[in-house]
Amino acid sequence: MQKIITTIILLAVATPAHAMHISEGILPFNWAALWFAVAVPFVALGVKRLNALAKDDLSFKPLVGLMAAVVFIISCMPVPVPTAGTCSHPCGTGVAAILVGPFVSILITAVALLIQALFLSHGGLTTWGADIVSMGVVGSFAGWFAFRGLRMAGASLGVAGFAAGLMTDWATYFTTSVELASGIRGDAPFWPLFWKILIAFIPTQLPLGILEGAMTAGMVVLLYKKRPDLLVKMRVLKAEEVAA
Amino acid sequence: MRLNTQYGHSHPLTALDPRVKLLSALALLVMVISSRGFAFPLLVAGLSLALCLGMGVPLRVIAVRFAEPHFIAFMVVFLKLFFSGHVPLFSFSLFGLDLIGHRDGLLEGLLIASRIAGAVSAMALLGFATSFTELMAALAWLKVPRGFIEVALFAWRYLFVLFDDAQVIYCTQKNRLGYVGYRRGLRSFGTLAGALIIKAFDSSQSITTAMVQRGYDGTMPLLKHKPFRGAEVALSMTFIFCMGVIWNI
Amino acid sequence: MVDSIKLSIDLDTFKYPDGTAALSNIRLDVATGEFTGILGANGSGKTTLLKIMDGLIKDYAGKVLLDGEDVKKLHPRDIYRKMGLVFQNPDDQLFAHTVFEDVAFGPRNMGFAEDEVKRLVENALANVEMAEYGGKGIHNLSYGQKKRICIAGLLAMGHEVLLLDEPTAGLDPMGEYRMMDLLMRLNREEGVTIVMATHSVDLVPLFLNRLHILSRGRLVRGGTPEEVFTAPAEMENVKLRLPHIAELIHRLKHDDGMPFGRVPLTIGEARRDIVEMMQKRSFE
Amino acid sequence: MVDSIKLSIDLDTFKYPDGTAALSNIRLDVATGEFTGILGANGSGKTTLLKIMDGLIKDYAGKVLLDGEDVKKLHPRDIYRKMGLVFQNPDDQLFAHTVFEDVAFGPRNMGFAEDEVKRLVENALANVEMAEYGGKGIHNLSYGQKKRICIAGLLAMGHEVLLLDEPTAGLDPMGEYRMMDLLMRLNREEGVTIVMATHSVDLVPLFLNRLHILSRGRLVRGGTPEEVFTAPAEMENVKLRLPHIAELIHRLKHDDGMPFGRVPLTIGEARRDIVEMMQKRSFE
Ligand SMILES: Nc1ncnc2c1ncn2[C@@H]1O[C@H](COP(=O)(O)OP(=O)(O)OP(=O)(O)O)[C@@H](O)[C@H]1O
Ligand SMILES: Nc1ncnc2c1ncn2[C@@H]1O[C@H](COP(=O)(O)OP(=O)(O)OP(=O)(O)O)[C@@H](O)[C@H]1O
Ligand SMILES: [Mg+2]
Ligand SMILES: [Mg+2]
Repeated sequence: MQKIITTIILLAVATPAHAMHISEGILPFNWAALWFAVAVPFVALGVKRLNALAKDDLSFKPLVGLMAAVVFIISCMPVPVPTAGTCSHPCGTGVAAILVGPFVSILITAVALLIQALFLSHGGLTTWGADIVSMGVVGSFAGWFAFRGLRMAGASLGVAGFAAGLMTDWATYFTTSVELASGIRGDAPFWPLFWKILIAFIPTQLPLGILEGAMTAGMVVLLYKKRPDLLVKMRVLKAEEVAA
Repeated sequence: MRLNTQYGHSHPLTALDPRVKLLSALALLVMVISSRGFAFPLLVAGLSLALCLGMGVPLRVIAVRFAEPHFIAFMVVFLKLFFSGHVPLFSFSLFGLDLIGHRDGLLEGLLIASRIAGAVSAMALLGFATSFTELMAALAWLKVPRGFIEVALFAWRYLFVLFDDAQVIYCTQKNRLGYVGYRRGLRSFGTLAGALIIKAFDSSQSITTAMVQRGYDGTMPLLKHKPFRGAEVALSMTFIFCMGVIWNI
Repeated sequence: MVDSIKLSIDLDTFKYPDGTAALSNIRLDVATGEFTGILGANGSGKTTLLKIMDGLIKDYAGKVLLDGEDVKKLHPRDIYRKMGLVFQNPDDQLFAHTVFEDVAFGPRNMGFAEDEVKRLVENALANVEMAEYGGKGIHNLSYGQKKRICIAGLLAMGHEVLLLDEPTAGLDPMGEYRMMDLLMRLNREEGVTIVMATHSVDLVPLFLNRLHILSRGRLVRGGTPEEVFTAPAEMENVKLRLPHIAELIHRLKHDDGMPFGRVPLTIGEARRDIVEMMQKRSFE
Repeated sequence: MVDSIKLSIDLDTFKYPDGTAALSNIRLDVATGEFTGILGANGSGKTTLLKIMDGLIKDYAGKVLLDGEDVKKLHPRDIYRKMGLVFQNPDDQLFAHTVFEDVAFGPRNMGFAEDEVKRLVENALANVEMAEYGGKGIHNLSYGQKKRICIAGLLAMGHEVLLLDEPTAGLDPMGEYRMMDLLMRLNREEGVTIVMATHSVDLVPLFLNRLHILSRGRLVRGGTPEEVFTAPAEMENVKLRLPHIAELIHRLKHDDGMPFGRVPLTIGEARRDIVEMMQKRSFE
């Protein structure tokens, strides 16, 4: 009983916030530094991959920049979540991962997060590392693996896209909960706090993940119908698959 | 969405070398998130807010910016108050459930909340006083890889264009009743997001052509830094040193 | 007749967030069934004004009434069932896969059955002379073709009020003429109230009832085309000009001393006046 | 004089990947220092032709020579040092944050020192009458203002050949006139070869040396403006029209039987002809 009511109270408090990013200043120095240390090599790999791809195609850097802008805009769009009766925000990383691969997608997320931190106070500079890890690294890989795995198993674009969006979203929130719980627990035990945060996210994040899945699937299918050439160019599909 | 760009075009803080501003801000942030009491973060918050106001940033803009982080701060205090700590402060019962507020939990929560306030204000001040291009040039000076900077510059420029496009598409859809009903709204929203991706592709092609025509060979020219000015550097170092001393007390 | 005012704008000022004062002191009424033009140089504030009318910009000081109701307070749905805006740049507003799909978006959302939708779309496409392009991908159209599809998208919905931002820019001369003709027919035959922003001085007098001249965010003149197009110097002040025909006759009248009466604005009128004058001369 | 040919196009066919046959059988030469116009209805292939000239489209059957060298084989850098293209849609080509940064991009890449860059940019901005907008964000300009910045961006680079896709569409009447005037000065005074695609029949005869009429992907006519603008019926066939002045005089001549000689294309000529005729009448 106590659990349920706790959850309800937490819910009422937690849902209106865009809990996607960890706010500036929440993490103490040690944790902030740790997440930075985790994030940096991934971003560096992203830059390396970017440079490799941009060598043959001058339009690649502008493209990645524009994708970062799109991810930024998508993650600022309020989506009404019926169960919670409020608006929340999709991540948009899943699509990026599908289109440009996980490493460049991490780079894209890092850029989008930096701009949000500087000019919107969503997320922050000290929590940049932590946010890159949850949204970028974990989100991108979860989405990418879901998409590629299902495609290899023969799933349709729509299904694989749905899974990618869903996984990106849920994996991101799971990681955010870990980061938050470990960051603010002080000397309290980790697990109870973690579960409370996770549970607090569930009523918004469960449906939001499904919505993000639907949105990602919709985008991939739209691209397939409208501009299959782009999917071929980004090596999501092979030329034969489109012609067929 | 309203992105707050620069304010206070003639304010001395705006004219300050972006590298100096960035480094000072970083130093402040580190001190804030490793502070032991909540006095220091609050001092930083107060100082930054006063400077923001002095630069002519409207109060309304500041309030909107801080709404979200401060909400999170409140949430953290709430969490810590009721769900961590050992020393009971008060208790009451709600729907037959006893809720206990803890004194140590509250203090810890307030510490985190004060850090949020301090860090967010300092960052906001940096954002208000520096243009994005300048910040990127400063990051490049800090040896952040060129690829990252260029992508960020493209993203920043096209953010506005794509945001406008998104709004126009949204308006045309609304104009044609695309958001009446939840299902239809979601579908329209998916189309909108997809259209944005396509737009990003197409624009990246056409700008590349436009840039190549004008001599682009794969690297964007960056803002060139003027040499450091001794007085500025000395002044900001003194400032940081003083803050460091206060931090230590 | 107060009840015949469709749109009433009473705007003190509007500033963009970057401080540009885009509009100030705009008071204008659009009567039901009128075909109104807003003429002005680049950057004079036409687009801004249309966006305000359509309820897209809200943070202005002043009041805009649609059928007597404050646009700021109306639910978007209620605005958009009555009034539609076509933006200046066609690339921004076509989002569907094919031409047909794009034009069908509105009617479908209005809940029409699919064959009714089909009829409406085909009708609208025929109206902009793009009937045979239904299946083509939007992405593969030329600029002017896209422009036509944007307009078709609104036509298919049958709005009471149409706001058009430079509907003829980018169209070829024949297309320009036909577009204006189409708008005029919509206006006369179906009673659609139309407000259009435009630069095409030459076409305006043939079709419009009323004309407002905007310069640097202020209304500087308004009236019927005959009232507005008078002296070339005044038009030049606001970076516009007279229609070519009017300019020719104006020169003949003032510089060459020919005794024209009123300065005609259209080819037909000018022709009549010149022929008349020749005949007079021959009799003299 | 063979060596005075700057651009020579000899194109059999070009099809877009979706099967649209956009151009066929185009043969045209642009002489060094010429100011050439390509006039055609929407979708007639103007943009496609300019893109082919600029080496942006390569999969055509035929040959395009720039100074005698095959554009398909030239390195892009060598093309773009000589020749620049301004697109139809300004949003496709402005990539910097501020007006100044955008216009400075070309000169900076050409390796000029910063104060020379500044001079070139200011000059170019003054030429398109946007001198005071240097610090403004690109994103905050009106459509016509963006169009001007696009053109300034190329002007600052001082190309030998300029390809312009509807440079005056979206400009206000005064801006249109000034833009054409600026292009004419560049052409006459600095010997820049200019090819522009356009719909503005009224301005063309005042400024251009040569005119090619494109209809459904084919060249149907070419010559000086006087040679091209003859009968209204032929122009209507290709969805164009005569300039308004020419139309007026043509009607007076053919329908009202007035004995005009050649049909004048500009206001000045028409005025002279009408005055002459009046005087003759008075003497008869
Ligand atoms: N988003 C914006 N932010 C700041 N200033 C803007 C913005 N949009 C337009 N402006 C400025 O406001 C003024 C009016 O712009 P508007 O787009 O209404 O002009 P317009 O009459 O439609 O011009 P055009 O004929 O070129 O389309 C211009 O000076 C323009 O630079
Ligand atoms: N990418 C494309 N794929 C397929 N067809 C295309 C593509 N771009 C243009 N077309 C078609 O080719 C023809 C010529 O187009 P183009 O853009 O050259 O016309 P235009 O003369 O520039 O017209 P406008 O005056 O409207 O700009 C049109 O019928 C158009 O539909
Ligand atoms: Mg406009
Ligand atoms: Mg074109």
